[in-house]
Amino acid sequence: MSAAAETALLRAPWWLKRHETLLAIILAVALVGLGAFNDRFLTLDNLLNQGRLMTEIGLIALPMTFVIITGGIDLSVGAIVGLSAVMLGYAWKTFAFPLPLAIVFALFVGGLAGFVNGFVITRVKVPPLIMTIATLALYRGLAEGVSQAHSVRGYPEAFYVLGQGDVLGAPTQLLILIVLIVVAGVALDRTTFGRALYAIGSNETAARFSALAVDRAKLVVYTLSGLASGLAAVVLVSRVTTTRMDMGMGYELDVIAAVVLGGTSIFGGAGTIWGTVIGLVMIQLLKNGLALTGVKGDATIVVIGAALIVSVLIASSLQRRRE
Amino acid sequence: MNAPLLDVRNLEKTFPGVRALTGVSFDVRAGEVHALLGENGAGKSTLIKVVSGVYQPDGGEILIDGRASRFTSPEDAKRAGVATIYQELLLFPELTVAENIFLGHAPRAGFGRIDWRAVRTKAEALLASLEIDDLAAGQIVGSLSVGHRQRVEILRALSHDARILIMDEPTAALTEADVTRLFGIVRRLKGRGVGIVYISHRLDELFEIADRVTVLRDGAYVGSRRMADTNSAELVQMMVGRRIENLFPKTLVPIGAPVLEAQNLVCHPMTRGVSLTVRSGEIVGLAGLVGSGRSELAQVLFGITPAERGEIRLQGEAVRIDSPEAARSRGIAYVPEDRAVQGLVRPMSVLNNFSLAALGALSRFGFIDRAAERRMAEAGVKRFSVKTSSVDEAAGRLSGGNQQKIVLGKWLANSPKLLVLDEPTRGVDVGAKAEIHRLMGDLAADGVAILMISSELPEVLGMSDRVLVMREGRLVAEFDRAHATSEAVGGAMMGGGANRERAA
Amino acid sequence: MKARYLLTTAAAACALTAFATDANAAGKWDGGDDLATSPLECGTGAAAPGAPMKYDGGQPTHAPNKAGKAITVVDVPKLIGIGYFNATSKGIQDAAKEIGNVKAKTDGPTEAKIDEQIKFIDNSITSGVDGILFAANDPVAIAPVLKKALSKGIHVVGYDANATPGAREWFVNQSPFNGIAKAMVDAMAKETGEDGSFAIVTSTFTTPNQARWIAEMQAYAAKCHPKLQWLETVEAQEDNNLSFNQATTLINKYGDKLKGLFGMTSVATPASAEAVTKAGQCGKVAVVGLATPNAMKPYVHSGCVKSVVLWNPIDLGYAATYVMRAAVDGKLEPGDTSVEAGKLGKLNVINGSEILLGAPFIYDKANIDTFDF
Amino acid sequence: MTAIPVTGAAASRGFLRRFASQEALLALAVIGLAVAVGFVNPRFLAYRNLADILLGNAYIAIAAIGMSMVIISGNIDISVGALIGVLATVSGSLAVAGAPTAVAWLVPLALGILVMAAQGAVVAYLRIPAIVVTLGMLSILKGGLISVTGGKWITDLPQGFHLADLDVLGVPMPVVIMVAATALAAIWMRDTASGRAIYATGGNAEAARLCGVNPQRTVVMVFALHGLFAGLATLVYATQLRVIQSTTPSGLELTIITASVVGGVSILGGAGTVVGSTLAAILIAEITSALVFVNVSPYWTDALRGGLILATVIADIIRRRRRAARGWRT
Repeated sequence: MSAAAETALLRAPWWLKRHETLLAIILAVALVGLGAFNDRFLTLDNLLNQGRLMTEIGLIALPMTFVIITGGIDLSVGAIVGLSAVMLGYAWKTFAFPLPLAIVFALFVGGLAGFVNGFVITRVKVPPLIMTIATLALYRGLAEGVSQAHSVRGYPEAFYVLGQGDVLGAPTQLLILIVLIVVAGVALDRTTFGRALYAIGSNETAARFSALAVDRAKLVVYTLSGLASGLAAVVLVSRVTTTRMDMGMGYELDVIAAVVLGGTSIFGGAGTIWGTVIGLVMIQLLKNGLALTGVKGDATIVVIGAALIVSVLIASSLQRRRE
Repeated sequence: MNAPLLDVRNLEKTFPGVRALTGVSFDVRAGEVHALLGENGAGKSTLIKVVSGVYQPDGGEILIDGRASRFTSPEDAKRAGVATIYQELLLFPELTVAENIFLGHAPRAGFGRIDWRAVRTKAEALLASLEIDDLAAGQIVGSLSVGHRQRVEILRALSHDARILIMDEPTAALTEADVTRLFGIVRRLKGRGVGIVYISHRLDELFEIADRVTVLRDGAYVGSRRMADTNSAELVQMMVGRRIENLFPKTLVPIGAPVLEAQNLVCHPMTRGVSLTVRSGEIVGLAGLVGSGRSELAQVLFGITPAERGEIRLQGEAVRIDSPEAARSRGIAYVPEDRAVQGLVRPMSVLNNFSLAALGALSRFGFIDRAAERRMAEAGVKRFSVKTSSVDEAAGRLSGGNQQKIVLGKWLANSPKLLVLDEPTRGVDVGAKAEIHRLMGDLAADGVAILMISSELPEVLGMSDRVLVMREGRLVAEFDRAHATSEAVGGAMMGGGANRERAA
Repeated sequence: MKARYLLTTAAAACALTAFATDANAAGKWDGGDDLATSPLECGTGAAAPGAPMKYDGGQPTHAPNKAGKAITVVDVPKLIGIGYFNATSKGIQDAAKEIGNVKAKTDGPTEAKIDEQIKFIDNSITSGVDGILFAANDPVAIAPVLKKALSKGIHVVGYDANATPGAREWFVNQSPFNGIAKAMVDAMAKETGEDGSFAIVTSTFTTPNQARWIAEMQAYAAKCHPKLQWLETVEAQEDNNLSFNQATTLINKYGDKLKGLFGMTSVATPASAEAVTKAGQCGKVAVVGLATPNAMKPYVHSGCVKSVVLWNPIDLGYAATYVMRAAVDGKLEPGDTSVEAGKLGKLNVINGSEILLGAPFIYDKANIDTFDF
Repeated sequence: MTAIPVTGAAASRGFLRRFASQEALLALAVIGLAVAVGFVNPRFLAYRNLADILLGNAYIAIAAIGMSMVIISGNIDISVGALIGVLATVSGSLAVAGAPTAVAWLVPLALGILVMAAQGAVVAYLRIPAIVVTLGMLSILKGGLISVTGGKWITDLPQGFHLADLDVLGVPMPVVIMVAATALAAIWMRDTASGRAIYATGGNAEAARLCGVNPQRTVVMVFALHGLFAGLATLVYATQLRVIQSTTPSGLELTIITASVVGGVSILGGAGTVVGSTLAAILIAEITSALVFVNVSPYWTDALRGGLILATVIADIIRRRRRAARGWRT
């Protein structure tokens, strides 16, 4: 285990809370500031709409938090989104599956892709970064091969409820995300599974010697990562009404940015779902708020990049001052 | 008379909230081994870190050859001839022996290039000078045993022409044989006029190798003695401030039915057909050299490397132990050898470490009952008298002995039937050691079957009802308590005797 | 251990052979979409006007009446930071300045990603613009957000890359797909001879415009130049060096058999020309493609490239802005057959709700220096 | 003595041989693949094609040298693709603006060193994980480049600017730079104290510190060198074609990292060589080209390339694991 993870966790009770509080304060200040510039920013409509737009990244960020807490990483999530989306269209159109079955099939493919990652990582002991960098290329390639670069369109209207409709006045997928946030948060904080993830990320050998099912937990985590990517694919297809093999390209970096900004240690052993959610919301609303204030897209990217570095810098320097 | 090589006077060191050292003085002369003794947390580590330039002292002075010196970094100290060999050996596993020795000051050829031929020749010369013949300059360090790695560290210190060598618990991880070889090296260094600061918990060792001893307690200087003028009882009293009557409080308890019966266990490459029985209430000592397959056997029993062949019966029932989870559910507990790596999740709190192996019992439908978890940890802290400010403290911040109590404690929460202890008191101070031994006795009295691996022969002999000796992956000898003498057991470990001898 | 590597290599070879198909089959293009093709007549005959269609665009609901008033328009191209869309953006600004009461801004994703583009459009809707100009990364995926814009009373006009008609009011069509295809294939046949063989370097198989063009090219070639041999099509993203490498690979693979290369993007075409130049194949391998003039000047001047097909993207952006203004002012309504577009004069409505910019333009040695974009 | 551990036999080999074997296997794969593809399509083995594969991908191999150093030191960099885009733009803009060719070539090198050294300093002294710093920098460079240039292509580059068109004794410059950079870096990393410090820092930073190696300074140095190699890669990348795109080549960082890890650089730090990463870059380029030559359906090329990379990585890991000592301690 790395020394950095150790220091990170030695401070855990203090700095975890602190990082999130700090982030939440930065977020609140930014919101109020941007809101003052533009009266269309802090409206329920806009906020709910932003919730709709960030759902896919959010869905993947939840298990990515798990993965990173175990000290791993999954770079193949974007490619799994593409593969699952293609499989959804393929099953529906070519296999003529009924749509619900096609959705289940897409989720299954996503889960399977994640399972393959986890299986090779735990059995062959390929480092996660290497494994998922390789499957990033492989899964995207499979998506292209299976789809033959064809888009699938013309899904039944009812399907669009998921990606474009509202339930109880809020975007359908946002409600799904909120439910899953709560589930993931409770699972990480309150269950033996969550505890095992922290133990694995802090000291995998000790976790194994404490009779924790280390390999099984890792397998589950990567499978969940694939499954969530599959779900994100279904939501995305429903939102944009079409299937393309290049869907989800580059998602991995957006997801990791949200998780890391939320205070999860890239070395493993520390992090929370709540932090990830704040990180996610922060990036999304920063982008949106800046856009509404008239900042152009390229400049917004610069701001996001700087915000990522600066906020992690502030959090860790505060942490160091405590020492 | 010459000034001492190293003279430490009235050293003071304060960390925020803690006075780590107060008024500590000692000196080391050329060709002398000066021991530092004290319980964990007594300030030995801080002291050597100050002397070796890792920390700067807040008061007092350090004299090298009678001249006051200030080290602002370990390099400074090294330049002044002070080298330190830490407990956790600081080597580069991917690199060769020769390269590890000369890393940072390798001989150069033209254009700043490293002269690999010279590196190798000089490393071989160093090896030869200490008559180390079982180590080659080209070996990859990652593949070496602990004893060998330590020799590499010593060679590295010598390559700097160190005149003062600080050794922090050099024998903690060594087998008897390696200890003997280490002492040979230490005597050779003495002969060359090197001054050695030697830290160890093993009193018998100090009487063998040290010339003088300085005892610390709670960061303060207690006193110095010539080894020839003192005895263990006095030193222990100086260390703990009270008398400890018996280091091995072995109580005889009735021995019951077999708990573990293993038949012909095989796990390539280090477990080659082992059969053994451990009964309820019995403490079985497992002796052997490092590399004899003791820890590997323990890991087979605990399912980390499941047996490829053979049979395990627990309380008469044939079971398959193919994972640690299976072992735990069958009532087997394993306190591993390497506390920092295998035993403890150091950044996690005491609370979470205590519950780690018992999460299943503490949870319902996968949800942890936090109140019960806290109750359990607090009860554990009390029962094992773990010294910690709160159960929320990170376990890694506790002293070695307290860490070991947590590792032990987390397994006892499961009420195991078979307890496998691998070096249960390594790196643990005298007081905690006695507590752990007492605990073992209590557990045996409660009917737990205990298999104890130890490299410390007195511990094996003092605590065991029966002693098994392992060599090259097989059990080669068995002694009952009455016949287990250090000569007999030691001889069997080294391979002196015939095949499996039974002295009954 | 070495055996393992050999095994890997052997397995690789097996896999390669398993996936290998014969060259002609690999060359077959079955398109990135499933739309029907409509190849034009062979020869030099002008494009036959399609049968008049009923207006099939969408209309904004409760759009505030801003006729003659100042409006703000946002332009969301496929991506920003490439020469082509810099040119359309310039055209938009030119027109806005000329018209006077239009304030236009270009903002879009840095990579041609549909979900990023949707977010930009969504933000524009929220910030309350009067009109949205777009060039779609995906005609279907972009439709929901455009429909949302229409439903908020925002005028929506597309250019360069269309959306499903119901999701926008008008689309400014630089040139019909089949027109471009005809120009490209005719140019190729002229340079390589009727029995030449060619390969294609494109961005990705899923890029809608490129996929349509290739499909139309295939149909037109089959109809009018049946002896032209279609070797294969490779992907090269929008990446200069990758395009160069892919073109080089094709040249090396086919040797003398390769008579021509099509570049389907403004990146692929100059890179293919560079590959041909570097390989010393100028005059032996023809390069025909879509490109912007500045990048092609060296190759056109050196004679390595005879003809570059393109419309004027500045005019395209310019026309789109005029169409937007006309739509807001009520001067262009469903059923109209033409629209005034400043210096471009009167542009015709085709296919129900598309405004035709004109025929594709062929740059050559004589005129390329008159353009700077 | 009997106490010598079981792995003695395997471990007694020197590190030179050990590393050499890793590289030999990659070389074997490069040759084996060429021969296998040559059977299917002999044109693949034409000198011209093999040379073009090297020429067209030399910049990836050059950048992978620096990336390997960064990974060996226990870090990672995902901003390098964006940096190369920025440096290419700077270099091209200078050339077009009439700066002397030497300036147009040297400024990107200096700027590369500067940007990377700054990132290295943040990683080393402020102790922010490299993946966070470089992820942020990726955004900054990417967005910043478009903000400043608007993505306007740089054309009309002066003829003298095209470094990649030069040759040394008939060997094209990109190959010269690739080979020279690899050889120099390999010798430096193997045979100098500062080079060995990279392995020490990545292998065990704490131990390195106590050996008189300054791990922080080493990390900054490694990043600075990585910047230098990124600059060199830029020179090849930017001067090969007549046009500079002024955008950040998307996904280039992943290609470079892939070359490094396929080359046997341990992602956990402390092991690997740059000869391996250069061979791996060549192998990957060769696979890409081979897939076209054997008429793989273009839809399936990416999947196959991914599969082959995965197979290589898994085979290498299994091979290493067999070699490594058994047991829990390493």
